Amino acid sequence: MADFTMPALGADMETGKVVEWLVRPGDRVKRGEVVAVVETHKGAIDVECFLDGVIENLAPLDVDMPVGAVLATVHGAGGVETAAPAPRASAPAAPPAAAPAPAVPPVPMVGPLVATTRARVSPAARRRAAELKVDADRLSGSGVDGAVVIADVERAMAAGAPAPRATRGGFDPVLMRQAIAAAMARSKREIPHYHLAETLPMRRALDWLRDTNEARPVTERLLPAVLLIKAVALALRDFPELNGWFVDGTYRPSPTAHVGVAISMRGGGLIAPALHDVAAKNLTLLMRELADLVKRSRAGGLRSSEIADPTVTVTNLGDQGVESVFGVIYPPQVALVGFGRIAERPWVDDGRVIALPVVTASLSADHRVSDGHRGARFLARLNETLQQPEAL
Amino acid sequence: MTTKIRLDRAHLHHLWRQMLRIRRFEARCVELYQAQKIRGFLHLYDGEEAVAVGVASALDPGRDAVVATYREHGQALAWGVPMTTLMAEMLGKVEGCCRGRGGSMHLFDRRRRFYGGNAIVGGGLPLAAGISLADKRLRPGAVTACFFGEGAVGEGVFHETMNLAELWQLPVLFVCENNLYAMGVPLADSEVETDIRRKAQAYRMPAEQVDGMDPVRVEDAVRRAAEHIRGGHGPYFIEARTYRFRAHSMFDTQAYRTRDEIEGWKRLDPIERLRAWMVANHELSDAEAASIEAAVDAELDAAVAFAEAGTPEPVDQLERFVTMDEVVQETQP
Amino acid sequence: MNEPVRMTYREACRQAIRDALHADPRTFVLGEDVGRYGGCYAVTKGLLEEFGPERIVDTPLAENGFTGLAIGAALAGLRPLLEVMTCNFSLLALDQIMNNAATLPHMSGGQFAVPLVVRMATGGGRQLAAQHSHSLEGWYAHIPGLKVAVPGTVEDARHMLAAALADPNPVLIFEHVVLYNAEAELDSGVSAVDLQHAKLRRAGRDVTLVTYGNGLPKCLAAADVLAGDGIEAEVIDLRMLRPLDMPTIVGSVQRTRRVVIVDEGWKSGSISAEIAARLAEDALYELDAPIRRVCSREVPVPYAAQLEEAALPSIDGIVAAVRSIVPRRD
Amino acid sequence: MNTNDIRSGIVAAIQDVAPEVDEADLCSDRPLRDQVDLDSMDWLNVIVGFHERFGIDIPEVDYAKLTTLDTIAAYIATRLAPRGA
Repeated sequence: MADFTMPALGADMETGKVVEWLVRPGDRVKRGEVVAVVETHKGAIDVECFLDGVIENLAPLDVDMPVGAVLATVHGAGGVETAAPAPRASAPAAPPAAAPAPAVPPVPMVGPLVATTRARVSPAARRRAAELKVDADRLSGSGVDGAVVIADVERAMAAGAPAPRATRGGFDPVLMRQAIAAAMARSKREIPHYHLAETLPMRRALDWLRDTNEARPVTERLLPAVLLIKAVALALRDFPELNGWFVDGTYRPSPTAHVGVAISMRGGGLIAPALHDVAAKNLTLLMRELADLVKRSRAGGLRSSEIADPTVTVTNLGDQGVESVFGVIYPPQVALVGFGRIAERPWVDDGRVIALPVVTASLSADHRVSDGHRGARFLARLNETLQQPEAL
Repeated sequence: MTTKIRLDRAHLHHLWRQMLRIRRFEARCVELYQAQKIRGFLHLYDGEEAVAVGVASALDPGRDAVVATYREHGQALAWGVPMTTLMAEMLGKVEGCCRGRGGSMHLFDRRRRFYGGNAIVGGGLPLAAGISLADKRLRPGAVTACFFGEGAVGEGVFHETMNLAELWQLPVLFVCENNLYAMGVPLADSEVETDIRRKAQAYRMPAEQVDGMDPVRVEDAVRRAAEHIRGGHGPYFIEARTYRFRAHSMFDTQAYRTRDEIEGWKRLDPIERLRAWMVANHELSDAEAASIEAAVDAELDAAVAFAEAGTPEPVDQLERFVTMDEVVQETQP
Repeated sequence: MNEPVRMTYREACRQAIRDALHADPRTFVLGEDVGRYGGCYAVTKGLLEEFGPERIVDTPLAENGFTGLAIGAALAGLRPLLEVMTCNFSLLALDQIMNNAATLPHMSGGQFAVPLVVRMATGGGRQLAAQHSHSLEGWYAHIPGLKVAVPGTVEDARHMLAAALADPNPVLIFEHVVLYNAEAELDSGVSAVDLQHAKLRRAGRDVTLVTYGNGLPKCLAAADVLAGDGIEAEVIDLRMLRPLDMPTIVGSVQRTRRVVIVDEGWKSGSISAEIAARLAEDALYELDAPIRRVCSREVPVPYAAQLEEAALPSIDGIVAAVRSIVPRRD
Repeated sequence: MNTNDIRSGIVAAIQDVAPEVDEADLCSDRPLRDQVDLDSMDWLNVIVGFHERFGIDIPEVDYAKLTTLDTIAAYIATRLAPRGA
């Protein structure tokens, strides 16, 4: 027994009604025989039935029915099983769904946002920042793609963010010293620091670095510092409580790690310009940005507008021969990672003592936001990250 | 029926089988359309089978080329495009002859030189002229058959192409399927000169009118045309007067013609007339007829099964072939 | 090859066609008055005598017809080089170009390529009035399946054709009427060019001028004027409107932070609108100023000289647009 | 490229990184890194400076040979010698 259903008579046909039956219940019908006349929005059309057999319970005349609705039954019949399951009379007037299209994966229509070379500040935010004399470049963005939006500027204005540095061009050492003094004093006053340290094996990292550098031209040669900075950024991804800003009693984690690199100026003084989106950049790009940043800052060529606000700082005093360093956090950040000198030390390796290059990594963190337990876990993650240098 | 010099039994069966394949293919399309498995527009060939079959029988598929229209199932089947890939194309499957991208109005088959349907009335005419220009230089003796309906003679491109073809003596056969209606407009309401053959004479192109309901007469006319063309005497024009039994397309109430007119023409059904003639002249036994019909139905069921088992082309292939990396018809003939 | 090193844009086009005809017997030129008359802009002068009527074919005035015919010939093994006298007449052939040439490869499921090249003159500036002064290359750049080349230099006019004929896809080459008389030295070291990348024609740090075709000489002139004010303008020659080389444009904007797009089409729905939209989508944070566009005024190009000049993009217009987004150097 | 040219090239590369250095103050036989504040990044930038000025790539393993101005100059001279400077 098979159903004779309302046929789809045109691309845009949704409903139809039988205005005339050309057969009577009990008649024998043959494939392709015209059995009814159906009225559609384009007019009356003869409708064939593709079933052989005896036709019964004919649908009433002049009743609007959706495509696929049962119009009659033909028993003793074969024929093409229709796509629309019967009965459909109750189907809502909405157009019957054709065979469900395969789940269409969202094809990203928009190209990826171009990797920008500077802070992302929306045009509107930039104009508002100019009005309020707020340095938009130094703000951390809450907008899409981490962009600084008007709300960020206005919140920073409310929070009394520091006005942009007075001097254009290079740095005035005296002013510089005062700024550092103020920041360090404020940090000690407000931030309950806790300090942790861990010694990290560097054999794998240094071997990988040596082999990598051999295959590269000198202009693309990597330094251990860039491995350490990238490792910090990657490790921080799972420790949002160490990467962000603490302002007016509330802490806002940053979606990405802008790592401030502490650089001592040749004329004395210290600045910590940020490398942006460190986790997203490869070592070659990071090395080039770091080399450029260090060269220009130590030679005094860095402009104040370039010091975007880092969300965490790394200080690397290895060069100066110090074994470990417990730094002071730069407000409003909540953590500082320090690295001492990479040097060979005795190391017990399954019962035997061997010489192994190691580095002492330290974490100074703000106890209002994180606890030692989490700090220790971070250092452990930092260690794991450094053991797979090829993944950096 | 003309008294052909010698109509051998096998050839008559061939003509009849081909027309039957087309008729039943179209009927199954209606069924699948009403079951919403075929969508979009669907233009069926019922009644005009003699034209496509007559032309194909007189030409050499694979060597010669065809450019068809959007009412092209009959032309494709007669030219040898497999029923499987055609049905799969109608169901929008990647196994279709165009990977499901063309549908009923845009069927292509490179290996058989079936240069597609075309949904723009007259859109295929200049293509056919161009193909024949290339053949004149690269494949001497090849003929390009260009199908179009009488509606196309209203298009400027028809006149431009007819002139170019005769001007440059191109080896193209123009086959006008004059089924008396361009969609809903009868010929007399759209053309001053309704004797379409006379339009060719305006371009000094040899032309003839033939009974488009009789495959033997069509084949006979096309043989003469092919001889003319292959002999290097330029294009040839055939107006086949025929009639479509079904609506223009799936959604046409046919208000423009009467049932009686349709029934009148149905008495000239090329399939029934050829069957009756063969039976009367002992060229077709009931058993042979039954076996041919069974074979056609089997081929059709297999084609539908093939199509229904087909798969949709993955969406990540969407942009493939927008531009081509090579002239594929030459690098992979 | 003792080819003259200095030549006009027109001669470069002719030499390119001559090379093409020698290189491939399947190539033939067809179009209105390309034979006896020598081409409406004299690009094909002398080629009928050199190659004969089989390969330099004068056509009747039937753009849709002979364009469709050229497509068919390309489908079946020839390499037609079609000249549609000017883009104004190509409107009659738009059906064949869009519905057949651009569509068949994809619609046939990849069974056919359409190795066709169509050359058209384009643009205004010769007082030919509205029906002969359109600049429609931007429209064609809207159509997937086509490639659109807009040679703005003699070098590109000389070498783009060979690349187009080698390309399996339909390539439309738009030659601006004003450029035909431009003259330049050819670098003998350059024997081929690509159909993909834009090119930096002038380096600068303060603003990026993005243009093509007859916009190029105007932008270079504008850059010279601006240099007098201490404003260094960078000039990017698109060379291709499809595919559009956005990475080169964005790379420049990332340095200059400011961009002016110069396009002889009308602003609404033009190629300059497309470039501006893509910059806003992909490089918003690189911009320090709004995107500016210098296009033809939205009028049918008038005949009278002063009106036509007012309608088309001008050097002063470009300079003014730059000044509106680059702070004065005091 | 005689020794004077090499010497001035070396000093120029160093001044690039440490502008405050004056050639007169440098004595050529004392370790350079005792006389000039060069951290590992500065030193890499100096090496890149040698690369740009002398067109030579100095592998990390040779760093140990580059202690004083004299040893650096000698090292660079040998690296340039095969080119018949």
